Amino acid sequence: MLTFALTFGFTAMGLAMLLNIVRLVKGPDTVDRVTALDTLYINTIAVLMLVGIRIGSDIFFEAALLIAMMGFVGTVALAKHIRRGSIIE
Amino acid sequence: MIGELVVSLFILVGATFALIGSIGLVRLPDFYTRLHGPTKATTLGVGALLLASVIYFSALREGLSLHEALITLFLFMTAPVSAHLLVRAGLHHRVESRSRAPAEDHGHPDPEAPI
Amino acid sequence: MDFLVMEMLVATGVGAMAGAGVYLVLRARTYSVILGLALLGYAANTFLFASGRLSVGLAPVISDDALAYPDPLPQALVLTAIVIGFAMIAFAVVLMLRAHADLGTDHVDGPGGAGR
Amino acid sequence: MTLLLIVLLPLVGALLPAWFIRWGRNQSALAAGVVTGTAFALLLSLSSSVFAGEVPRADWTWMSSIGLSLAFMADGLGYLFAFLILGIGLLVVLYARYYLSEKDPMGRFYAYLLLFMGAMLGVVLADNLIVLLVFWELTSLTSFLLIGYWKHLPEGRQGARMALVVTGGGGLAMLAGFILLGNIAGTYQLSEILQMGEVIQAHDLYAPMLVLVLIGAFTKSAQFPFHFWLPHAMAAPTPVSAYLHSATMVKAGVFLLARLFPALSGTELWFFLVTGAGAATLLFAAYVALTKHDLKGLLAYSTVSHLGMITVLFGIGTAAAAVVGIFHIMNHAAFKASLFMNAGIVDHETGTRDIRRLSGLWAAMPITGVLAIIAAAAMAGVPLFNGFLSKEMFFEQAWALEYQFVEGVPWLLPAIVTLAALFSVAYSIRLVWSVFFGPQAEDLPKPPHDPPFGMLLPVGILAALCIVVGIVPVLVAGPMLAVAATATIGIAPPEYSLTLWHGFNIPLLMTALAFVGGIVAYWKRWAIIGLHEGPLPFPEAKRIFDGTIDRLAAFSHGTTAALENGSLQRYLALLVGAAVVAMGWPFLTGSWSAGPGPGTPLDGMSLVVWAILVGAAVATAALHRRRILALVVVSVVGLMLALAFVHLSAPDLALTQLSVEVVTVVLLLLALHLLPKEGPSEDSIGRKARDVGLAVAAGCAVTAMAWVILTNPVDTISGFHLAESYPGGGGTNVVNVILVDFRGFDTFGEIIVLAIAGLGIYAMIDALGVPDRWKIGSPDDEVRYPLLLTVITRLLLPLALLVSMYLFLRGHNQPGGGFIAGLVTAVALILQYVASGIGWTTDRFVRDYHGAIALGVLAAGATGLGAWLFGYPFLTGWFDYFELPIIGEFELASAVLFDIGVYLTVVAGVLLMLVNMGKIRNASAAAPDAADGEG
Amino acid sequence: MSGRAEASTKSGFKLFPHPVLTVVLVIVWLLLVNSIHPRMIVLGLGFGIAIPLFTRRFWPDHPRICRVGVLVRFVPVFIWDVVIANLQVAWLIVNFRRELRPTWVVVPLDITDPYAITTLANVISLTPGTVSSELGPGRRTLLVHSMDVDDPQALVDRIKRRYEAPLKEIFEC
Repeated sequence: MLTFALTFGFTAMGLAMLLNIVRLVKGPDTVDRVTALDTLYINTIAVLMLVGIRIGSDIFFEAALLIAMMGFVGTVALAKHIRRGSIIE
Repeated sequence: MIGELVVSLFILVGATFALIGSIGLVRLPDFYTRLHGPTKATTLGVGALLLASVIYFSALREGLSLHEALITLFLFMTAPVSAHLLVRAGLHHRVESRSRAPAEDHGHPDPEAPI
Repeated sequence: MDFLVMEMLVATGVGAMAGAGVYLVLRARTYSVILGLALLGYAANTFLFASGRLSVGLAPVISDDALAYPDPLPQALVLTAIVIGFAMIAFAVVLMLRAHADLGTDHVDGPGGAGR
Repeated sequence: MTLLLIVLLPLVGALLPAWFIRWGRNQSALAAGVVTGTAFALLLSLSSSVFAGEVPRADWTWMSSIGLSLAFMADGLGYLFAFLILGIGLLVVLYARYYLSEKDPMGRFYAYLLLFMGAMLGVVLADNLIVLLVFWELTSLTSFLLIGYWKHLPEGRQGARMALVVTGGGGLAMLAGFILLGNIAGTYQLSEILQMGEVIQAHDLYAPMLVLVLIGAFTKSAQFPFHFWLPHAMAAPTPVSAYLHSATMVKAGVFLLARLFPALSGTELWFFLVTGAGAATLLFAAYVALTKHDLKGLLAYSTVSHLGMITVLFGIGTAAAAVVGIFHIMNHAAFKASLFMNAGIVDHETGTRDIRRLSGLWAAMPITGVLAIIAAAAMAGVPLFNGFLSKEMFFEQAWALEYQFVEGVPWLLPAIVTLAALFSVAYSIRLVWSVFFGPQAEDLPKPPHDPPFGMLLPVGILAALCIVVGIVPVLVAGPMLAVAATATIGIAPPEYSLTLWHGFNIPLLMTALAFVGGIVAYWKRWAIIGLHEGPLPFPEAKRIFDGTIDRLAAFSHGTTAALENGSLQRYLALLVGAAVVAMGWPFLTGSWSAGPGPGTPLDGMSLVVWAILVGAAVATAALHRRRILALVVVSVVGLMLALAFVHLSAPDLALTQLSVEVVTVVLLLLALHLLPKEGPSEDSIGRKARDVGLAVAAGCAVTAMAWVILTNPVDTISGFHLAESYPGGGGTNVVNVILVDFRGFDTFGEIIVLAIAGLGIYAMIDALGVPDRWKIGSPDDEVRYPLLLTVITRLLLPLALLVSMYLFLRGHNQPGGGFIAGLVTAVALILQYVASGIGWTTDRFVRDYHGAIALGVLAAGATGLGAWLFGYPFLTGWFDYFELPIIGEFELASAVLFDIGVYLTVVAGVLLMLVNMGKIRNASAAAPDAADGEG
Repeated sequence: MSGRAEASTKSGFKLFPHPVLTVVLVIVWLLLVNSIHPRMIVLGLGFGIAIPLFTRRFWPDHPRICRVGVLVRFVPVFIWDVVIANLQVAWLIVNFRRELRPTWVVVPLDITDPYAITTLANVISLTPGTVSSELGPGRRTLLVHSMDVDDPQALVDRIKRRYEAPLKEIFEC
């Protein structure tokens, strides 16, 4: 059961990440791409969780937490740059 | 056994939602609607997966393990803000929108930002 | 020998990053060069990391129930390398800005560099 | 020890005359004399042992790995040469005191002279090929200084240049030869090499080695075709000519022939090369000498010719011939040096050296005349003078020849020799007769008269030697010749008789012919001279030389210009190309190949990640001109890399990679704001194709390399770290323990690098003119500081700090640590700057990042020093466990303190970089929102 | 927001600059270390006190939560809405035939407290097909983009009734 769920999860997440990349490549606007990147970050967290469950260790927790933080910061910085040019003002 | 079932269930749900969110990101017509994908489906999707992890480690492994909840909290705090900023950027960039304009104008969408 | 293994992915991945890095480093504009530096840095780090060989699903953390450990030494080296690489890139970025401000162009060969 | 002193004394003592000159010329000369004299005395102190057949040695092993040792030995040959160098050196010092005029900087002259002396001594006393070579080149350099001593004379400078180029170039060839020789013999120690003559001559590389070494010797000894530099070196002050170009330096070449005689001589090749060159030089130079009108020019060519004679003797290769060679070296040194000084006197007193103007000086300067006649007679080989003896023996050897140049004409060499002797008689007569006899010259620049005694004394001594050796050779020259010859040929020399009268024999006949012909030649000289000044002139060596030099210079200019057009792009391309070739070669040659490999199995997720990573990397290259987009794609690469690290069980790396990734993105965004958002499309198709080619090649090479490494078995030293981490480092996260404990020193160095980078950036930006105080944007400026962002970031800050604390504290035992914690903190604070602006944040936060950096580095350093206090090496880790109420057992490790240092430095460094870059914009944007239109 | 929700229940002692924050931090810490060993509690308290002191100046006006009860009632409603919202959006995405009617609506704001506004904006973004897009001048209006609306006014009313009202009670008194 669990194994099946995991397989499904991995497939789905892999697909999701590829879709993000599609949007990231297609654009058409930079904001679209940034959105795609943001989503990619979030999906990565999901993947980490799945991996953690599969190998039965929560050693990836910090990584996931950091991805959440860093993804946010990155998105904020990019958005601010698009909106304002300078991000620290 | 029950635990495993629940975990699997959450995994399925979470993965599905995350996937749907990403599908939306690709499929939806314009930027502003696309934005809904990540901000919702993904957050819940990931939320469900995190919950799965919590249950897994708490039930099937030794001891209570809640710290994935932190990530959820984190996402719930940040995802809307990211979306917010992105929309602002989009508006500022005059990214074409298929959406109906607001009923009465309150200075939206943001004209040349008055600074 | 079987080529569909993790090793091949890592090798090709490093190769791809290195190749892209080289191409970018050879561009005429400082910004591209710095992107290239970043990619080359990734490639180098991964390469160095790979010198400890690959191991999946382990952690270099001593514990009683761990069966095996990955090679920690390359990891330590790469960790340092990443930070140093960042310092280097930061410096290069500021250098680029300074050059742009002083020379009025971001061409690697300075004013008139575009000619060559 | 004495040996080393002998060599070092002149080299070090060279300072004295240059220093003493402030008290006067005499003092300077005296200093030089004392130095030389002391060295001479030291040498003489060795003579008893040398004549007893011993070989004093001095040996300091220097780089035994390459067989390099500072070794000296004074065997007979070395002793003889050292004797000549110091003895004649002493005379030259005295002579030069009177020769040099008031205007000449005498201190410098003596300094150069002593330097040269030391170098020369090094050459003749060296017991190691390399040492010999070093001093050899040193003689070339010092002689350059001496020849160019009169800076105001252009020909002086040119002559010096020519001499340096020719002899120096020869020296290089010789270096190659010596290295070959060293490899053949398996040692650079001369005394050992001399023992293994047949081994060397049997070796395949004998021929090339011999040629190279001979080039060195011939250039130095001005043998044909390298003879041309010597006449041009005559622009030097006469003492120099007397010293370098008759007695010592030009003898270095023949010395080398003598030195390596046992090892190299005796083969047919040796005979043809050496004797051939010698014979050609001998005849040609003697002939030219006759046609020279310049006293010193004449002497120069005669020197060349006599060197040719010595070369011939060594070339013949028999022990007996070698003995004669040595003997003539001594004799030639004596009479040629005195002749040069003599010419110097004439020049000095009359103001000219042109034989056509000089005439009938006898009346004015009889003493000089007498000395000149003696020396010239010796040169011509008149009986009762030393020259006669060596020349007779020379004829003897030339007649009794084992090889022949042309089959069936055994008389060829004797003929050449006789002809050369004929001309040497002729120019000797011209040297004396045309100058001192005949009608009084009227139009001399100065009224001639005999020089001061100090100038005559050296000439006199040498002339006296000529006579004494000529009459009673056995008494005077016998012993020294014996030891020298023994040393040269390695065995006891064969029977030879230093007597005046050998009875009527072929050599005597040859001598007679030479004299008769010589007188005739002198009588008919104007016919010969006219021939060469008219219809067929001698090839002008200088013009050819200069032409060659110019063509060389032009060529090198051309190549440089072709390679270096000042484009960094091109240089980089060349570098990359070279690197690729270097990387690819081992694969092509097959010296690197893939191993069996553990073959870690694949899973779908890895494939996806890999695909995204590769795609993103390539996309970055493709999209680099759309800069923001490229940045987004790069961060995708970084993210995927972090995932890969996680999957490949390197959590710490993943954490670091993630944080650094974001910080880099912020950094580049800051920079991007000040740069064009789009790169111009300027690359030609060709350039693109070239770079794509390079990139692909590099990528493939790297891939192959990684594949080889990954599939070959590993031999790691990490077993130690894994085993020692907990018991030795008190931590279970081995990576962190390695960073802060085992390899703490590296980490210490690294945070210093980070700190320096931060400060460097600060300095560079500071010069861009950043106002230290900038306007505080109002908190409710919705456009700049969107409310949501501001509020959320304020909520996040404490949480982020808490997380970083968490990562920091557990770092020692779980993934985390000072670096990562520092980066997280830095990011959290940067977020404040982004959300609320520099002004607002700086008002609420430490401003002094420099201080923080310093504090961090100090903390880390202090940990290390702490280890010192307890008597451990720098940065030795310490830890222990404590028991506290409630809290229970907890650990205290010095590593934690160290980590705090790392933490502080990272935080402050990153902030320093980013915040200051943020300031640029505020400084540069005069209009508050130049940015608003773009973006 | 859930963190602050739990926090508010224990808001007591006033000797800390931000007692709520302190509690939140202790809880978060315990979550992080994933244990309730006394050592960790002590450590967490240490940080809970130290960090607010350090970040004190970043909080010019700290949020005041007066009506805890309302908050307690609000949270489940919110979570329920999130789930519903996700289902709806998911359906909208996967249902290819349906034609979307994306709309911009302007929500006039009665609340002024920045924390309240922020919370509202976040809540809106996390719930049915809406993303809070832009604060109007003077923070009197909030521009919201909705994925699929037939009656904009109804949406506005729903937002004001269902979210703004309780938040006003919670934050402003």
